[in-house]
Amino acid sequence: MGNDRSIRCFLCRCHGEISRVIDLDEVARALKSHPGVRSLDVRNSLCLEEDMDVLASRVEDPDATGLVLGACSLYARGDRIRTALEEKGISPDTVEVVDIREGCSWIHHGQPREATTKAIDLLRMGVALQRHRENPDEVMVDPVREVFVLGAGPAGISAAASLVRLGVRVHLLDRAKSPGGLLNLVKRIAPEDVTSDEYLSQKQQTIFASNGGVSHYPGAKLISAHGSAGDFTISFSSGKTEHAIRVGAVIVATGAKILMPDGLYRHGNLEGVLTGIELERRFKAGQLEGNRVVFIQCVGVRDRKRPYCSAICCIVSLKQACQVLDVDPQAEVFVLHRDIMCPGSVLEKYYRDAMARGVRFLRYEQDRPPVVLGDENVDSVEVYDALTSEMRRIKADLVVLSTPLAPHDDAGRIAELFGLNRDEHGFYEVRTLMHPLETKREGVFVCGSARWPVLGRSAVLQGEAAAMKAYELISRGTLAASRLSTYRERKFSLARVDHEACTGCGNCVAVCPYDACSLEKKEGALKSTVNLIRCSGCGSCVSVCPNGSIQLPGHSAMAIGEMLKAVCEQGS
Amino acid sequence: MSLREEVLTRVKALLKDRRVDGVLGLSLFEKEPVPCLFEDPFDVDALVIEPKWLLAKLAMNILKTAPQEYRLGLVCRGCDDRAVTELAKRNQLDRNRLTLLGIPCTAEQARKCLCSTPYPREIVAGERVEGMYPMNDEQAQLFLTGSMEERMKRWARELNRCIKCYGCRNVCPICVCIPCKLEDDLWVKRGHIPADMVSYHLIRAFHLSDTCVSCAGCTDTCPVNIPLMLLQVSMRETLKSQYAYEPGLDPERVSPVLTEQEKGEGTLFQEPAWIDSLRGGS
Amino acid sequence: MNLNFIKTICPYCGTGCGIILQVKGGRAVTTLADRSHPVSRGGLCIKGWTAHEFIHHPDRLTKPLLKKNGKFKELSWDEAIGLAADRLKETVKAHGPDAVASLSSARCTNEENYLFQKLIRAGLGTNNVDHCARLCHGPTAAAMAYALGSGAMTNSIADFSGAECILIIGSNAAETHPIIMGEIYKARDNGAVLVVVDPRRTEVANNADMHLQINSGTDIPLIDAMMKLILDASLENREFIASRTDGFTEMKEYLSQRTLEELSRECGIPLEDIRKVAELYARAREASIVFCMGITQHACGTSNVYAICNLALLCGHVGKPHSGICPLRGQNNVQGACDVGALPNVYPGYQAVADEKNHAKFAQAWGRDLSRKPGLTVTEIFAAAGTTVRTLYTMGENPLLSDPNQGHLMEMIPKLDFFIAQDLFMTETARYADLVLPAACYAEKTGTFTNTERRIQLLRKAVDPPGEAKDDFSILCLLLKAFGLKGDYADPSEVMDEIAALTPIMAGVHFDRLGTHGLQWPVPSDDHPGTRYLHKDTFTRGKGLFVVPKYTPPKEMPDENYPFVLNTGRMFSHYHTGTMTRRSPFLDREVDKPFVEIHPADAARLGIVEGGGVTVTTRRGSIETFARITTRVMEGSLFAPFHFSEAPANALTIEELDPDSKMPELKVCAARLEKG
Amino acid sequence: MTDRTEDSGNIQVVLEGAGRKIVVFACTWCALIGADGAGKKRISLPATFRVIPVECISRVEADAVIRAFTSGIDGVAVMGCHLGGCRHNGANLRSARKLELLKPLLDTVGIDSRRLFTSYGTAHEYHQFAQAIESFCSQIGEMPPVSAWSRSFVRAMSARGENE
Repeated sequence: MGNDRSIRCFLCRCHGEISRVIDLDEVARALKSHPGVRSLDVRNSLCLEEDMDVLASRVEDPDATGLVLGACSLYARGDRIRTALEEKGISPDTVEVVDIREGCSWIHHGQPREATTKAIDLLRMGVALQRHRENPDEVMVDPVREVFVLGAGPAGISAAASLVRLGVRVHLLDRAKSPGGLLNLVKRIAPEDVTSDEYLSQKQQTIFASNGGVSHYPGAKLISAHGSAGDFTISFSSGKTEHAIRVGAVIVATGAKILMPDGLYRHGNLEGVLTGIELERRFKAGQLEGNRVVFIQCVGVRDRKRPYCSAICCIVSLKQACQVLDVDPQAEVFVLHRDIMCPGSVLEKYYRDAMARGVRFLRYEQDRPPVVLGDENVDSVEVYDALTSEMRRIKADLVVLSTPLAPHDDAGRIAELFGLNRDEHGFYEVRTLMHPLETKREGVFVCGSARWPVLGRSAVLQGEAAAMKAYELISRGTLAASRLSTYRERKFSLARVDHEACTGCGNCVAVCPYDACSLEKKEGALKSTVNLIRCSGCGSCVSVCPNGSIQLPGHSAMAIGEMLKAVCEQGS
Repeated sequence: MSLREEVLTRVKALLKDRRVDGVLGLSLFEKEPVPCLFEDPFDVDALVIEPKWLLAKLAMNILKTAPQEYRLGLVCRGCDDRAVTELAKRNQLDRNRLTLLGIPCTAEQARKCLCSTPYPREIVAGERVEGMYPMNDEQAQLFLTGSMEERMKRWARELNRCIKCYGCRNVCPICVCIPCKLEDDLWVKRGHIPADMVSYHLIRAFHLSDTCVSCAGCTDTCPVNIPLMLLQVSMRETLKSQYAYEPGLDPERVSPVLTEQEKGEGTLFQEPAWIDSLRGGS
Repeated sequence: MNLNFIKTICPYCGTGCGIILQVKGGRAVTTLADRSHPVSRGGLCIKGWTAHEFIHHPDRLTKPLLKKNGKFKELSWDEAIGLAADRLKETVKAHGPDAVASLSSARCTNEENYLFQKLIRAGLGTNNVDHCARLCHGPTAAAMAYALGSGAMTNSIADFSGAECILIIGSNAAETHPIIMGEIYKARDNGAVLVVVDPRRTEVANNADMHLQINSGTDIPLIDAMMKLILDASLENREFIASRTDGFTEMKEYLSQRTLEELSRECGIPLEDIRKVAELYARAREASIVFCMGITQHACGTSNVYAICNLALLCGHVGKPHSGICPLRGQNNVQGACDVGALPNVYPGYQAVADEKNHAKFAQAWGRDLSRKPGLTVTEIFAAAGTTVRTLYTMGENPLLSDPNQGHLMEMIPKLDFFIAQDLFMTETARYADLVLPAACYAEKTGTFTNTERRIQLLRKAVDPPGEAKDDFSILCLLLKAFGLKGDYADPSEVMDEIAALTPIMAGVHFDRLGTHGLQWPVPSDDHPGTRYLHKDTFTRGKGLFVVPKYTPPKEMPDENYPFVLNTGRMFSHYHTGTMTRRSPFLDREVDKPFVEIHPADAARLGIVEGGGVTVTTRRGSIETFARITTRVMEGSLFAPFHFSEAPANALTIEELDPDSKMPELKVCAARLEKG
Repeated sequence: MTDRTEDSGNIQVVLEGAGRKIVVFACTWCALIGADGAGKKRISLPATFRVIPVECISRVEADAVIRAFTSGIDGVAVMGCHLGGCRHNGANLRSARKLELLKPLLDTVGIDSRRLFTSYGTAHEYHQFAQAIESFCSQIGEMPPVSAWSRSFVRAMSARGENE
């Protein structure tokens, strides 16, 4: 593209919405003499069928290489015009919609002269962009209709169950011998108050009744992962055998580990100081001794080293406190906390019920933590009550330390295998706000406590959601890379490297938020190479490339330069 | 033993022991210094170490065109050392094939280059002298302070002289791109002097913002005496104060404008003060 | 690894910068700036930085070529030298020695130029040897030699930085002599006032403290006005005038004949501005005048230079450090080529051929009888080509692009009996030759160049010439032998010793003394350190002479049919006829097509857009080129660089000659401009 | 910030900065939506700015910003998502750092870094976009045109008084 006088322009009056402010005749005059503009028409409403047909028929002109439409914003009808034209066989790459309504006539309604000048500028910029748009690269992906689920905890099992119900073959891998994850360690699950067997049985039945729809590999170890969205190759060992499978999507549901207190509050050298999970073990074995129990919250968390709230510990402690009261209604149960975190109506009720049953809450301050006293056995806990501002000594038979969930020790290795980022606490990083299960690697989803500590209920929901995301990806049939990304509501321009000019400096590799750029040796020299499936067209690479050898063909430096020129030229 | 003799002994030993195939340094040719690739220990007697002559880029080019197994020694100063580090970070040379023979600059040389680190990380001989803080220099102050209008006038006077010789780019040890953006009509209008020199020098200066090793090569070579290295001073200060980063000092550290966000920054816990440049109250 | 760094001298302009060629495996791969060079001090211009690029260009000539039936055929060196000698001898025999004319080269070394003029003078017996100095500083050499006794730049480049006032007239040094411009800027940084006189708003003008945008070709009225104003304000240096000059009374008398108003109107500069400049120049303790083609390339070029000398003498700004009269020489060795006698009227060292003593000295030294008649100049040679001049021998010159009125030349050259061209490339001129001899470029030979400040510098061989090409020194030795002259010089240093023996100003110049920083002539003896500035206590001619200039307005002024004033010259990324720079990829990309500068008002009137095609026509020819719209030129003026063979500006220029120096008026002619 | 919609009858023509040229690089995920919203609400804004949509502000080359200034554009706004809220995995933070580094350079040579307006996360909503644009345009309006800067490059005194 970029031939002289090859752009056809159409201006939309929008039934006066545009032409009432902007003098379209003047705009037309100015544009007609603009280099690159082959013809210009003013229509009433480009978004209506009749005008659309005119547009489509005009473009059959073999010499016209692009269309520039002066109309409304992309978010109004601009995008729809493009889509409609695409249905008529006109590639969206050749259509530029310039917003002269929202971006001009409506916001400059009091300044018709200035608005007209601006409209001319904007259209000239559109012409410049269209003239310097090159055909973008494209690659097609045929997704493998199988999904890999890493981890058979509540999130992983739910994901697998949901997928298998949709007829997708699932590979479920877990390092433990039996499925269930952390739930296996717990007697009853809060706030639903069911056992773990009950909790997951239905889903497990779905999975194991699927006639091979799910391949379950217990006690397995991940070895490597290659490929990208739609086609990953993953190898792992299970028992003595090694497997290599191809899948279209990956769900990481590895959960989290329970932090051990590491000597805090004399855990380990004083009989009767337990962690929450050790208490669960006693519940399961039915060996609870003593009826004076003190829970200490926020152990090893919400401090400088782990500045986060693990989100589930309060509910767990409340559950356990009530369980103590179930065993011995006369028991004296204290919960020493810094704040009780029970958001939502269900959990709030849970908190109030515990209070109603006589669990006593006492707030301590972070810089004055409770002290556990005793010689061999726990004797009492000394604590500064932040509400009454006095020291209290509470007699205790058991002290339960409520420790948080923390990232698994091998989270780093898994992150590396799949190319995921981890947040500052070590959990897998997901995209923000609107895409909570997606990672920077297209086709890899994270759910459950692997992404952030959650209760079983949330883990299940997230697992199901992740399954839907994976299903959506692999069930779309053949996909264009430029439409693959989660974010690609519109078509994106994928980065392209001019290998002759590339110096191999690696700036693009360092900045690419998707790890789409990598350096490869070509004829003895390192050259940047773009993985088109990973690329999302953000352009980070373009702006750090020292000599412009990487470009977004649809939005090149040349195009931006010409747009700037178009702005400057007017009136001079 | 003088500094020169010590370097000479080292170079001879390196060549004799075949630890390197050649050493790049300066040699006297008809009483004047020129760069020289010493490959024979018997030639080394002609070696000199003055004046300061940037050799990192030459070394890079030698390694790029030499056979893969060729190992090179380089008599270098602080700026060359930093340039080698930056070039290695950007995959322009293989640090394993290069042996550095570092020598310190004199106090006077440091002053001339406004160099804050006038010595390489490792020196084979000689005494280090302390560097200087560029803003303490009178001329630098003249160019870097004052109202916007004064600065504009001062720099206009300087940059307007540019004769577009590309010398600053040619000597810069970090400028390695072929082709170079400065030759591209899109960025710097071709065929005019000094018409587009502002784009030329600002783009060039910014390209080096996180790589400039402050060798002063650009200022030295400029035939019309534009103090080009002063363009870098404020950016270098910013990098130093905001990210504690100085180009060329740490081979492991990636430039902060290329790296992932660091802990705490841009998150709930710490928000950079410059979220919104208007709100910043400037 | 076969890697060498060779110190040598830049082959382009007369500044004579130091470059270092990086040679790998017999090929020059990079140019580095020489940090220890006394002139350039580690700086170079865009051309210098790319001086290696054309050396190994595939267009280089590699074999002697003979034209038969309009086509070039290769032949051996023996055949080529034999043929050349035979044809030259035949012409002499048939038509007399003066039927042979020759152009030596400002691009070749001193030794080669010396041998060339020796071949012509002693071998053929004619003084018909000239070179393109005629087209740049012919008037300078003539006028300054007459008024001061020496035709060269009086001071050194390093002197500029100490001046208090620098007056630049008709020189765009920022583009043509960038490294010298750096020194001038240094002066400005040290507080000097920079005044530029130029009809164009050049690069230099943009950086000046004052720019006097005079009407083309009116330098004499301007300088006369300045002198009148200086006298009116009694700012002249009376002591200097009294003790060191002649002719002041006549000068005063001449000045009194014109009124200031008249002069001011003529040059187009308000009187107040002239007064300001005159006072700045006269009051300065040290002041330099820099000038170039804007002064010389006029039909009154010689008088223009006289005017400049008058101004300097009036204020006593000559014969001391940091001030002086500084013509900037255009080519790397144009100074040297003149110094060693590649001029029709003088032997090496400006020893006039008409002088009996000189004649006897050279006749004895060369062992031949020599012609007493001064030879033809470049312009005269072409005027006589095909008539009285029957055979032409050119070495490294491309007159077809560099000389005025190209159309005329193209008509005349085919009328020659035989034409020998010796060059690096098949230039526009060489295409017309019968015999083409492939020569070596600066990187392929040893010898000396003399820069504009008279500094004789050593050139060192870095690579071998391509194919069978030979350096001009070897070619000339072969020809000298063919004419029975001494041709067995061991190397160029032996030639320099011969020059030194015959040339008083270079008597102390020998290769072994040139190693580090060269030597600035006069070097009268072996232990003399060279001369930084001339005319220290006494002028070379004794006293400085005020010469009344003869002002003639430009010959061809705009009229109805040709409403524009066309000016020609150089631009920063190309050099002269472009044979080297346009074969350097980097330089050619910087500017790859010809252009003509047009004022925005003119462009608007004619509907011409930036970069659009235009046709420029004069009474002599027409070229198609591209528009550059800029206020660098005044309304009604055009400027075209002459580097482009596809749009040769010299197809347009006029061959109107300066009567004293035979310089054509390249700077002014009337032209018509059309779109498309 | 009051809504100056047509209905309110409180139309105010903003003349500040008239004649200046301002380019806004707007991220399609934030600022462009804000711009669209401002349009939908028909907020009256100064007509000096021209929007160039970009996928992410990390696409904005500092070179392009420099080019804009040197070719006579008076102000450049780079408006992207909240730092930490980038659609492209934090790409805008790196970009922000880069542009932040450009400011000292602009100050050094006297272009004035206030001509480069960087905004991260304020423009997602229409009134924020409008406010940012309005205050930036008025700030630029108070500054001399950038062409004064390039014009100062032609300092020679011409006897004929012509200026580029």
